[in-house]
Order: sequence, then structure tokens, then C-alpha cells
Amino acid sequence: MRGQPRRRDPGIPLPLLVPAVAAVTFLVLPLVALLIRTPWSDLATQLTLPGVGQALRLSLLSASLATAVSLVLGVPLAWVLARSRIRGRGVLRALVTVPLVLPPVVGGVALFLVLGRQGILGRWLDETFGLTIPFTTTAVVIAETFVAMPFLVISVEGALRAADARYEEAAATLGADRWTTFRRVTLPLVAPGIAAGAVLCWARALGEFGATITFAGNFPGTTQTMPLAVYLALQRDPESAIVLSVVLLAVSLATLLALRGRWLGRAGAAP
Amino acid sequence: MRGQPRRRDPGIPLPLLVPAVAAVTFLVLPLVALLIRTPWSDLATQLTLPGVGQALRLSLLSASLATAVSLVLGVPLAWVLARSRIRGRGVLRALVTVPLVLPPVVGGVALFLVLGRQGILGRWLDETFGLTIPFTTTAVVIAETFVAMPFLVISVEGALRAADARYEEAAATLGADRWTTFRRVTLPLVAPGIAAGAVLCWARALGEFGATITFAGNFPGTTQTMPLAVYLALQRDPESAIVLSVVLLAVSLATLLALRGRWLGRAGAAP
Amino acid sequence: GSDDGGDTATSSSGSATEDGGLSGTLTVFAAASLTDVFTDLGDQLEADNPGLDVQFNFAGSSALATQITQGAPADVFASANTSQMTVVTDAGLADGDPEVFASNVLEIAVPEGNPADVTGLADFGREELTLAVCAPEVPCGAAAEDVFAAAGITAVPDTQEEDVRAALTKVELGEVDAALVYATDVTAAGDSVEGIEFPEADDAVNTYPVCVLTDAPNAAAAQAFVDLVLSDEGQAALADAGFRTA
Amino acid sequence: MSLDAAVRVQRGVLHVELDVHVEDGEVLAVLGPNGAGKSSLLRVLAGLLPPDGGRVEVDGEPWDDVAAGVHLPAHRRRLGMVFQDHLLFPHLTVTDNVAFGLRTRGAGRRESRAAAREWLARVELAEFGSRRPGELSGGQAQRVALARALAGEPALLLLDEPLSALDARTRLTVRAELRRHLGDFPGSTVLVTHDPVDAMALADRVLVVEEGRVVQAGPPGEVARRPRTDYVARLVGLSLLAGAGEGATVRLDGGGRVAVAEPASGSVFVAVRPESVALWPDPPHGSPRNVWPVRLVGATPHGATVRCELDGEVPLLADVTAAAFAELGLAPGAELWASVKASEVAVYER
Amino acid sequence: MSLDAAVRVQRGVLHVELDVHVEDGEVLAVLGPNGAGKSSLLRVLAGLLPPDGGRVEVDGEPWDDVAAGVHLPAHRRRLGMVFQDHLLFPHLTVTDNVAFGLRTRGAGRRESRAAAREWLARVELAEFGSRRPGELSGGQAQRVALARALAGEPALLLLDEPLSALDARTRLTVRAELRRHLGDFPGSTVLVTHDPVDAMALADRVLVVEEGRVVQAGPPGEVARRPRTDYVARLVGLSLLAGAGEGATVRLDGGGRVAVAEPASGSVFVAVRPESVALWPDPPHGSPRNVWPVRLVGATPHGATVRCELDGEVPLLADVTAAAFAELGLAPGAELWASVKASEVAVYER
Ligand SMILES: Nc1ncnc2c1ncn2[C@@H]1O[C@H](COP(=O)(O)OP(=O)(O)OP(=O)(O)O)[C@@H](O)[C@H]1O
Ligand SMILES: Nc1ncnc2c1ncn2[C@@H]1O[C@H](COP(=O)(O)OP(=O)(O)OP(=O)(O)O)[C@@H](O)[C@H]1O
Ligand SMILES: [Mg+2]
Ligand SMILES: [Mg+2]
Repeated sequence: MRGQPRRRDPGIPLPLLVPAVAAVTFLVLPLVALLIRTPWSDLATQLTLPGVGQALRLSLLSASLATAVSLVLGVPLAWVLARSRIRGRGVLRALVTVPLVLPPVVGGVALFLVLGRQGILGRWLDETFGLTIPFTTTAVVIAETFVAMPFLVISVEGALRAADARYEEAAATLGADRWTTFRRVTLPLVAPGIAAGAVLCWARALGEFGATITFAGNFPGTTQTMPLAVYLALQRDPESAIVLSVVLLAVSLATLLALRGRWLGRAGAAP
Repeated sequence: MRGQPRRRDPGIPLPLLVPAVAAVTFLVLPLVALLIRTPWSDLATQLTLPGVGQALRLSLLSASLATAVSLVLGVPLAWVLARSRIRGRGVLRALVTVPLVLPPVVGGVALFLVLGRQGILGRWLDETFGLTIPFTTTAVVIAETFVAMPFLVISVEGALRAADARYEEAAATLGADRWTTFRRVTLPLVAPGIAAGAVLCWARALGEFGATITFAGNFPGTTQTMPLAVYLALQRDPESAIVLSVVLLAVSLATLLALRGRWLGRAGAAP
Repeated sequence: GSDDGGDTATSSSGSATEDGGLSGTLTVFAAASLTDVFTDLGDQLEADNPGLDVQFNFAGSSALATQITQGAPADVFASANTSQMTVVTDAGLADGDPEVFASNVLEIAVPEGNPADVTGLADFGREELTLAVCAPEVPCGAAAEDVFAAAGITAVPDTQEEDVRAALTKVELGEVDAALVYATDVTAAGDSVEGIEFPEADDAVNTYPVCVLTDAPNAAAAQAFVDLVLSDEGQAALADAGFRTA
Repeated sequence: MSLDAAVRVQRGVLHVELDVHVEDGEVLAVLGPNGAGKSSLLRVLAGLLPPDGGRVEVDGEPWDDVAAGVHLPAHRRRLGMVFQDHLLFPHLTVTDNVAFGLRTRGAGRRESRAAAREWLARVELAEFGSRRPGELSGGQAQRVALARALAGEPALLLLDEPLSALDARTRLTVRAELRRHLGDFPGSTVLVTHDPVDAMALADRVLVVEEGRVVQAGPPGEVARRPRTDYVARLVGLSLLAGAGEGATVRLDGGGRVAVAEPASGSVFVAVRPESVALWPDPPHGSPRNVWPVRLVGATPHGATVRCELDGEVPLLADVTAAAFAELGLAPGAELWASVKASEVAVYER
Repeated sequence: MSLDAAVRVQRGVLHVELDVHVEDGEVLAVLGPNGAGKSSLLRVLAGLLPPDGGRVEVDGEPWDDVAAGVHLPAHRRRLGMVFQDHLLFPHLTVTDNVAFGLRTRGAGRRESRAAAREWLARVELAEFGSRRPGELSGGQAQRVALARALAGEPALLLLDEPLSALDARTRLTVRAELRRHLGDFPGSTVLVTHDPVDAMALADRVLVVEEGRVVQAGPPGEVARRPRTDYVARLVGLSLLAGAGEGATVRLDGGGRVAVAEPASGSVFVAVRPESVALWPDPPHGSPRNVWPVRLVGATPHGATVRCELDGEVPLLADVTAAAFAELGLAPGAELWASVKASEVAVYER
């Protein structure tokens, strides 16, 4: 932590360095190519288009809300999968993973079947409260949550499994019930894993396209997120689609860097 | 581990049980609705269509290959992010996360820019070896890897951070260099985290659509994976698209259950 | 006109054989809405030319245009609109001028039984209905804007779909009361969707152009396929699918 | 708040079957070799390990009763526990670690912190309150764990080798502190330890456990004077020999005879203090009635004296001064004579 | 394979500055209170903590040299280390844990396993080879860690309280085993311990460390007889008083006078053995020339005797038999008289 040079790091072993460099190259080179191809002169024009700012705001908002919902619902689910001894956990875990595999468009259709006007719950919501969910911003959040939450659940469960359960025993002897233990011991201990899961979830939600356009539709200002705007731009003018993508990338990169900085600041305080 | 009833589990605390049940309901109900809507009579017809078996095989193959590539490249990258002290790790981590946000279709375009016939590397590959990548099964694997690897990297990094680094110190005092330590100590210790990451990666690859159809095209037998077949079916007959999706779900559920069983068997041996 | 395509790819992919039959592989890039018709025509061409293998790459027109400009090894490009064909011709990749082989007009699609009692284009101004049109960026959306302008209607859609199929799916599920889609889609959707024609549709006709590509590895077969599409037989098949023929 | 427990639990191949009773304010020390099941006993008492049989009752309240299907979860038992490897929460400061139990039991943040700081001061770590456990040395961490368990004012205190990581000076301080606290403490205490000094200093009664069973129980002094197993004898530094009393002589089970001062009969133990054993290069002639030929098999310096391990008909330990050891020119394998006065030999029933 | 090290490292607020030299085959014990920097020293020697200054040289080969920018990574140092909290690999069996170091150093699987089994037998855990560390008791685990470190036949052996988790009997066995091994061992050993008995039994030389600095060094006997700090004095059970020699009397820095047998001058230490202190309810009249009024502040049973902590002009420890303690009716706060014969008082230069 101090400023002086550390002679410690004996370097990264070659069998790790080579694939790691390959991985970075593989993931970053396409982004670089996009940047090279970006018609920068268009950037200013694109950014000042009213729809773009709107779509960007809506994307950030709905992805963040979806992440929040996923945290509130998904972390407890991960805990149940990792720590409880209920029967059928294996099947439950597989069931939770499966939405990852569903083509997002079909996921959107499935959401209609539940929450649409004719859906299992949707019909009841409509008739009882006059609530219709599709084609609203709520629908965007729901679609993104449906697609992104499994990522959070699976990675938080992995972190919970890897954590030392004896700390939880120690908490129990100090009078903490399972809920208090969860809040005050388990959660802070697996914070890095939860952070990783939340990043995955947020990024996946931010990039969500298929389920959103199916279930929420595409209306500027209420349901048109950046990926939808990008897709539509691609239909007419691929160049501007690239510009929009780069904007999306830049914003999410900035967000991730800002967030990570804070998390790392916290994580760095621990040993 | 013994057969007798355990009176230990004092149940799942309500503040965890309620959101967990909500999460499961939210994730599973749409699947159930899909199953209800599935025209089961069509199932046999659909399954015997030659293209379907082909697409299913190709999907499983390419998703598994993409996962394998992601493991080989991504786990070392996760290690570098979690354990090395190189500068700019924060930026690197954010860069690796960003492809998650890229709309997959744009990701496909970006891959063209690198590996297409006119791409940065593609042109050279073409001129030197006469190799063209787009529109081949290789392209499918590459597109899926590009989209899915970040999930693996981020979740494995989370697991590595949560693991106790002192075991690695102990290994060093026993003469193990960082590579040996990685193989013989770190990897087994974070195996649950890697398994979780691999599941995410595999599922994401299996469901990949946008980057694949853009970069690899939609050729039955070589590049038409299940999500692409679902997309085409949707153009023609939504019912059959649902059937195909359910088939994809069933196959991935079976695979996950089979794999998890094995992993859990291993994990269960440890304390 | 395949004289400049005579590179190594041509010989390896086959060409006209001596008895006039075609051989090798023919790769057709076609808009996804052509899946059924083109698959049938491809089968027919294969039957006529036992040495020929016809491969299709069905996707959105814009994805196909991107692939072609990125050097995809395609012989034929059939686009669902002129704008994506223009992308290809502008890049100098079309061999000759594209030919229009079909066209399509808008129709109102309503769920089975027409629960909202939609009768014509004017209903797209009713606030209380849930309505879908295509986004202005895509051809059917541009066409919708044209017909609304022609009819002097201020439409109040709830969603601007990214393609016709997405709009149609919502009609099929009964989630929207009406959607403005293409006539062919109504035909393809079968019983679960009813179509309502309206006179303003003729103000916005969407055309489907096709062309042989400059770098076509199998130019002879490509030309044969384009010819088949333009033949009476091909036109009849298109008409069966609800297309207006050229 | 007496503890009354009959614990039956299977741990791998080891079957633990221990009956434990601790009165109000009493401190029970559990001594035993590694793997005897001591920690398993504590885990059952704490509610962390469900027993396979038996029951645990504190002050008449059943905490565990397998037959009746009762199992009170750990957090509902008013207990404090110190683990063998401290298990301080790495994400909390030292103060918050100590305050944890108070907070979970409903105290306010400020008040818990104040109490925690007081406890930290008692274990002489007042200035470490704002550190993280990772920044403590091993011994410091263990003292914090002790403070954490004590801070909750538990009804039952379970200590799993609480002093083993402490240095000698701190150990004295903390042992005295612990003694003071245990003196005031109205509840029952079970203390697992390897150190007979801890047991002597802190416990009212000692339970010696081997392979999951009680092999000896009694007040510390009694156990120290009259060990019943080799393990206890070693622990308290005695040589233990089993035999049959024949008046003024005991015939050892392993052969050989020992003259004793008090006549004995039946199965008896004979205990010899190493300090009372004298070594001679040649057979001595004098008052001691016990003289045996022995062979030196091991020698360990032990403060100013050397502890010699002797083999022969009568295997013994002997403590001789370093000077005498050097003078005799002793080396492993040396053949010697050992003598003990009959009056120095303790004999008691088996 | 001598070790020659000058270690400078900052740990939080503690600055560690220790010069260490260990000859071939020599065993150096490092004693010191919690948080003195003992583990930090071992971590630097092991290459796990890069020093901020100084150097580490083994057999002339530089392992660390901050000035020259040399830092050999831990895995290239031929060393064995036992950690305070064993750190056995949870995913490997006990045998594979012990075989680990052999395997990384190039031995075949079969041969490593065979050697590992031999080592396990030596620490009396032969039948535990196929278990996982999670299924061992704390002491068993520590013995496996010891076997794992020894199996690699290291040039430098670093032991961080290797015996602290062992029970008394095992401790004797393992200590004797360790002693035998260290006797054969051509390399240097650094042993961190809290137990003076370990230091006496195992070490050729003792280094006493407090707050990151060496406060005393020398052979174990010398350190035990002539402690130079209160910590060491407590450790070996002496009362240490500092003062100035004035012939047959020492005037203590804290006030009070002590009569001594050998005349002394200048700054001196006075050491008093607790056994030599007698307690009286009334001022005694007799030969002992040292008689002081004292107050009893603490008492701890200690085997058959009770260790009494005394405060007053001359703070002392006194060991009296439990019988005498009871007879005197002693309780904390009691006012007493303590006497010591001048010939029982050790005096030596500061
Ligand atoms: N999780 C477990 N599964 C199976 N066996 C176990 C487990 N934990 C401990 N054991 C075994 O149970 C026995 C008793 O262990 P326990 O920890 O109670 O011993 P202990 O008396 O506390 O020993 P120590 O003094 O070394 O701490 C040991 O043989 C140990 O190997
Ligand atoms: N990672 C760390 N960061 C900052 N300070 C630390 C760290 N680890 C230890 N310390 C501090 O350094 C000092 C020396 O610790 P060290 O572990 O070397 O002590 P020790 O002599 O081994 O003590 P013990 O006998 O209790 O094991 C202690 O005050 C401790 O609080
Ligand atoms: Mg134990
Ligand atoms: Mg230490």
C-alpha cells in the first residue's frame, strides 16, 4: 500500500501470461477495431440527437434497477442454493440456470405468457388493478431482470460455496440467527463475489435486446434502450450504429471504472 | 452424509426465504408458461426434422468448444486480474467486462472488422494461409467465445479474490513456483467458482444469437445453431419456435443436471 | 456476366457442366421473410440439377448486407427492401442492376376474432387501443409513416417494432389489438391472425430486389436461381405466399 | 445454571460418548490427547453439531434431546465460545468483533462499542480496537476472540484451548484475568486444554477424555496426584505403573516389583515422581528399598534439570540436575541403576 | 549452510529491525511477546514478505539484498516452514499434503507418497494418510504440517510455534522427534516459540525479541539464569529488579534495597527465584537479611504450589505450598512480610 517500489512480484508465469494476453487481445481487439472504424465526426451529431440521450438514460436506469431487483431477489436465492439443505437443490439450481439458455426473444414470449394481457398473472393484474405491464418501462426492467438475474445467482452461489462457513458458526455462538449472520457476516465476507455478480448482471442487462424488444416493445422515451437504438440504427446506417455502440461502451466503461474503484478501495483495506 | 434424519437445519430465515421464493417464481414461471403453451403434438414432428438434430448438435458442440476456449484463456486472465500486481488492472478488468455490454450484433460487426476478409487480422490470415474464418463453424465458436468469455473471467476473478491466498504462500515455501501453485493449489481451491463461471459461460454461449448470425451467418449444418433455428422458425411459425426452444431448454437442463451432479460429488467430498 | 468471377473459387465451386446442368454449391443470402418460398425454389433447382447444392443464409436484410460488404462468399442476394440492396450496389458488389422480383404492401393484422373491432387505418389514432407499428428506421415503419401521412392520420402506437415478425408475434399472442404489417406476414401467420386490407396501402409499396454478386463463386448457378425466381413458376410461388409479383 | 449433558456423536471412526455435569459457577476442564473428541464435545454443547443421541440441558432447560426431537439452534443458546483458531470476522474491526455478540443480543451500537472497548482493555489490547484481525499477530487475535466470547455475558462458556496461542507473559495475565472472570461468573464453564497448569489454575474439576470416553474425573489435585492413565501421568509428569498389591510390595503387570510404604492389595496403580528417582552408575547400597537396573533411552533438558527416559523392568522418568547428568557422562543407551525410596512411591486402587 | 540476515521491515506501526545469525546445524529459538515481530521475521526469511532493507544470506548465497535489488522468490529458497495455523491444503489428502514439497521438487508420485508415509509414521499419524485435513483434529493437523515441512529436507527450517497446538503427550513425542531431527540436520533452524521449555530443549541459542528489536541473546541456560527484561524473567519464572550496586546492597530503581551475597557496583539486575521467597504474617527475625513488607495482589495454583504475586517497595513473585497458603489464610489484599536469603539473590550487570 505504500509508495515505495515492491520487488516482490516474481512476474506472471508464462503458461498463465500467454493465455491471459491472448484472452485480452481477443476481447479487446474487436473493440479497438470498432474505435478505429468509428466516424468520430458523426459523434457530436449523434450525441446531440434527442433520442440518444434519452435511450442512454433509460438504459442506465433500467439496467441499474434490474440489477437492484436481481440483488434483492437473487442473493437470497443464491444463499438458499449454497447453504440450505432443502431437497431438490440440484434441480432448482439447474432450473435457475436455464433461462440463460433461452433465446431472449423466446424469453420475451414467455414473459408475455405470464405477464401479458392474456398471461397467467397479467390477465388477473389487468382485471383487478387495471395494470398492464407490457410496453412500459417496468416491462423493460422485468425483461432485463429475467435475462440477467441468473448470472448474479450463479456467481454469488459460487462465491458462497468458496467462503469459509466456520465464520457463520462463530456468529451463531454469538447469538446471531441465520438472518443476522447472513447480513452481518456472510454478506460482507462474500462482497467481492457479489460485486462480480452484480457487474455481470448489470452489464448483461445493459446489453439486453431480444427479450426487451419482445416484451416491452420499442418506444422512444419509455422502452427504447440503447441496444434497441443501436439495432435500429444498424438497419439504416451501420456507421451511426457503431457510434452509438461506442457511446454505450464508453459510458459503461466509465461506470465500471468508477464502481470498481470504490469496491477495490474497500477490498484493499482487508488483508 | 449419513442416511439418518438431521434435525440441524433451523430452516431458512423468512427475510431470505421470501425473496428466494419470489426469485424462483419469477425465473421459473415463464418457463412453465412456455411448457403449457408448447404444442406437444408438434414435438415429434419437429424433432425428426433433419435440421433440428443438426442444429442441436452444432449448438452443444460449439457452446462446449467456446467454454473450453474460455476456460483455457479466461482462467489465466482472471488469475492475472486477481493476483498479479501489474499496473492498470482496474482498466483491464473494465475493458474485459465491456464486451458484455456491446449489443451482440455490433459484436458480430466488430469481429468482422478484426477477422473478416478485410479485417485487421483476417486479411493477413487470408493472404498468408488462405484461411477465412467468417461463415464457418470456427466463426460460431469465436462469436460465442467473444460474447461468453467475460462471464467466466469476471466470476472466476471473484472466486479467486475470495479464496485464501495464504495457501499459496504455503505452497511457495514448499518449492512450488507460481505456475505449479496455480495448478496444484489455486485451481482446486477455486474449483466451485470455476464451475459456476463455466456454467454461465456455457449457457450464454448456447443461447448466443446476435453475434453468431452476423459473424458466422446462418448455414444449416455449419453455422445454424439452435437459437438461429428458433429465429427462423419464428419467422414462419411461432408455435414451432416454442417447441424448438423447449427442446433447447430440456437438453441444457439435462446437461446441467448431469454436470452438476458430478461437480457436487467432488465438492461434497471436501469439508 | 461472370467473366470477372473466374477466379479459383469458381472452378472449385463448379459451374455449368457440358450438358447444361449446374454443379457445385450455390449460396443464396436471402431475407428471412423469404424462408419458405426460397427453400422450395432451391429444392426445385437442386432437383433440376443433380450436381448442385443450394445453401441458404436467411437473416435480416441488414445483417446480410453487412456480411456481403465484409466479403461473404455469396452468389445471390435477395433483400427485403431497396435500402439494404443499395448498400451492396454502392459497394460495387452487385453484378449488374438488381431486379425487383416481388413487392409487398401493408395490411392491418388483428388477433383472431378481432376483439377490438378494428376496421381500418383510422383505428391507429385510437388512444385506448394497444397498437404496434414498425420503427421508422426499418422499411415497414417507413411505409407506415407514408400511409399515415397519405391518410392524414396521427397514429398513437404503443410500440415501434424492430421488424414485422416482432409486431406479428404480439398480435398472435393477443397482446396488441392491431399491428401494421405486411400482407405476406398475415398470410404466413395462418389462422391466429386476421388481416384487414386498406386502400392507402398502395401509397407505400415495398419492393424486394435480387441480384447476382460480383464475386459470386458460382455465377452460373446464381444466374439460374435469379432466373428461376423471375420465371412464372417462381412468381407463382411468391404469389402463393402473399407477395405481389413484379 | 448448571450444565447436564449426555453426548453421543459419531465423528468419522470415533464414537464420542461423554456424560458431562457442571454446576453453577463451576469450571470443568476437559483434558485429553489430540483427536480424543474434545472439540466435538464443545461443538455439540454449542449446538453446532447435532448429537446422534443423548441430551444437553442447561439449568433445567433442554437444549438438545435426541429422543424428544429437541434441538435448540446455536444462536438461541446463551453461550460464549472461543475456537481453536479464533475465527475473528475479517471484515470487522477488532472493536466491532467484540461488540458483535452484544449487538446481536439487542444492545445499541454506541453502548456495545463502549462495552467492547472495556473488554479490549481487560485483555490489554485497548489501542488495537480500530485494527482489522488481519493486522494482528496470532496471539493478539486469540485474546480478541476471548474478549468477544466473554463480552456476551453467556450462561455457558465454552473455551477450546483459549490460551494455547498466547505467549508466556500474556498467558499469565490472561489466565489470571480469566480466573477472575470465572470466579465472578454465575454460569458453567467447559474449558478444553492441553496444559495441566491451565487445568490446575482454572478448573474446579477435571475430566480426562481418551478416544471419546471419560477415563478419569475429579478435582485437579486428585487427578494430578493419582493419574489413572498413562496420558494423565505424562501430563502431570509422573511415571505410572500398574500392578497387584501384595502387602508392602506391588508386583507390576509388566514384571518387576516395587516396595511401597503403605501396604496395598488388589489391583493398584503405583506413581513415581521423576524428581524422586536417583540414578547411579553402579548398584547402590543404602536405605532406598527400590533399586532397579535401567537403560537410558532419551533425555530432554527441562529448565535446570534433565528429564531422563528410562527403560527396563520398571520403565520410569527421572529428573536429574544438568550438572549430575554431565558428571555421570550419560548418553542414550547407557546402563544405569535407578533408586526410589519406598516412602516416595504413591500407591492407590485401580 | 549458515543463515546470516539483517532484516528491516515495517509492519503497521511496528518497525522490525533484527540481525540474525545461525550456524550450520544450529537451532536458534526466537522468543518474544505477542506482536513482537517474530512471525514477520520468519516471513521475510521465507521470502513471503519483501524486506524494506537489509539482507538475507544462506550459506553465502544471497536470498535477499535490498541494496543490490536481490530477492529470491519463496519457492526458490530451499526451506521448510510450519505456520502458526498449519495451512494444510484442504483439497489434498494428508499423504498428498506431505508429499507436496517432494513432488514440486521433482520426485515421482510413487516415491513421494512412500516418503510422505514414512514421515507420517514418524509423527504417529500413519493411519490418517487418506483423510482430508478437514477431518483431523487441530493437533493432528499441526503434526501433519510439521511432517510436510520436514519432508522436503530443507536447508533452512522455519518453525512458527510448531508445538503450540499439540497436547502434552504428543508434544513430548514430537519435541523429542524434532530434537532428533534437528540433531541430524545440517541446515540452520529458526524456531519461534512461546514456551521456554521448547527453547531450552531444542535451541542452541535464544534470541529474545521485543517490539521488533533484540533485547537479549545467548545460550538458553544463560538467558534463563540472567534475564535482562521483565518479559524473559516472567518467562523463566524469576522476579527481576533493576538497581545500582552499592557493595553488599543494591539500591533498586523503584526504591527499596536488596542485600546480596556478592558485592556489586554500577547498574545491575537482581533476580529472585519465587521458590526462595518465604512469606510471613508478621515481621520475622532471623538470618535472612532481606525482609520487606508486601501486599498480595494475585495468586494462581501452579502444580502443588501457589504462585503469589506481591506488590510493595520490592515487587516479587513467591511460590508457597498449597498447604502453607491455606494455613496463612491468604487472600488478595493481605498485608505480609516476604523474606529472601541474600545468598539466594542473583546479581549481574545490566
Ligand atoms: N468433520 C469431520 N468429519 C469426520 N471426522 C472428523 C471431523 N472433524 C474431526 N473429526 C475426527 O474426530 C476426532 C475428534 O476430533 P476433535 O476435533 O473433537 O478432537 P480434539 O479432541 O479436539 O483434538 P485436538 O486436541 O487435536 O484439537 C478426530 O479423530 C478427528 O479426526
Ligand atoms: N498484514 C499486516 N499489516 C499490518 N500490520 C501487521 C500485519 N500482520 C501483522 N501486523 C502487525 O505486526 C506486528 C508483528 O506481528 P507478528 O505476526 O510478526 O507478531 P508475532 O511476534 O508473530 O506475534 P505472535 O506471537 O502473537 O504470533 C503486530 O503488531 C501485528 O499487529
Ligand atoms: Mg480440538
Ligand atoms: Mg506470530
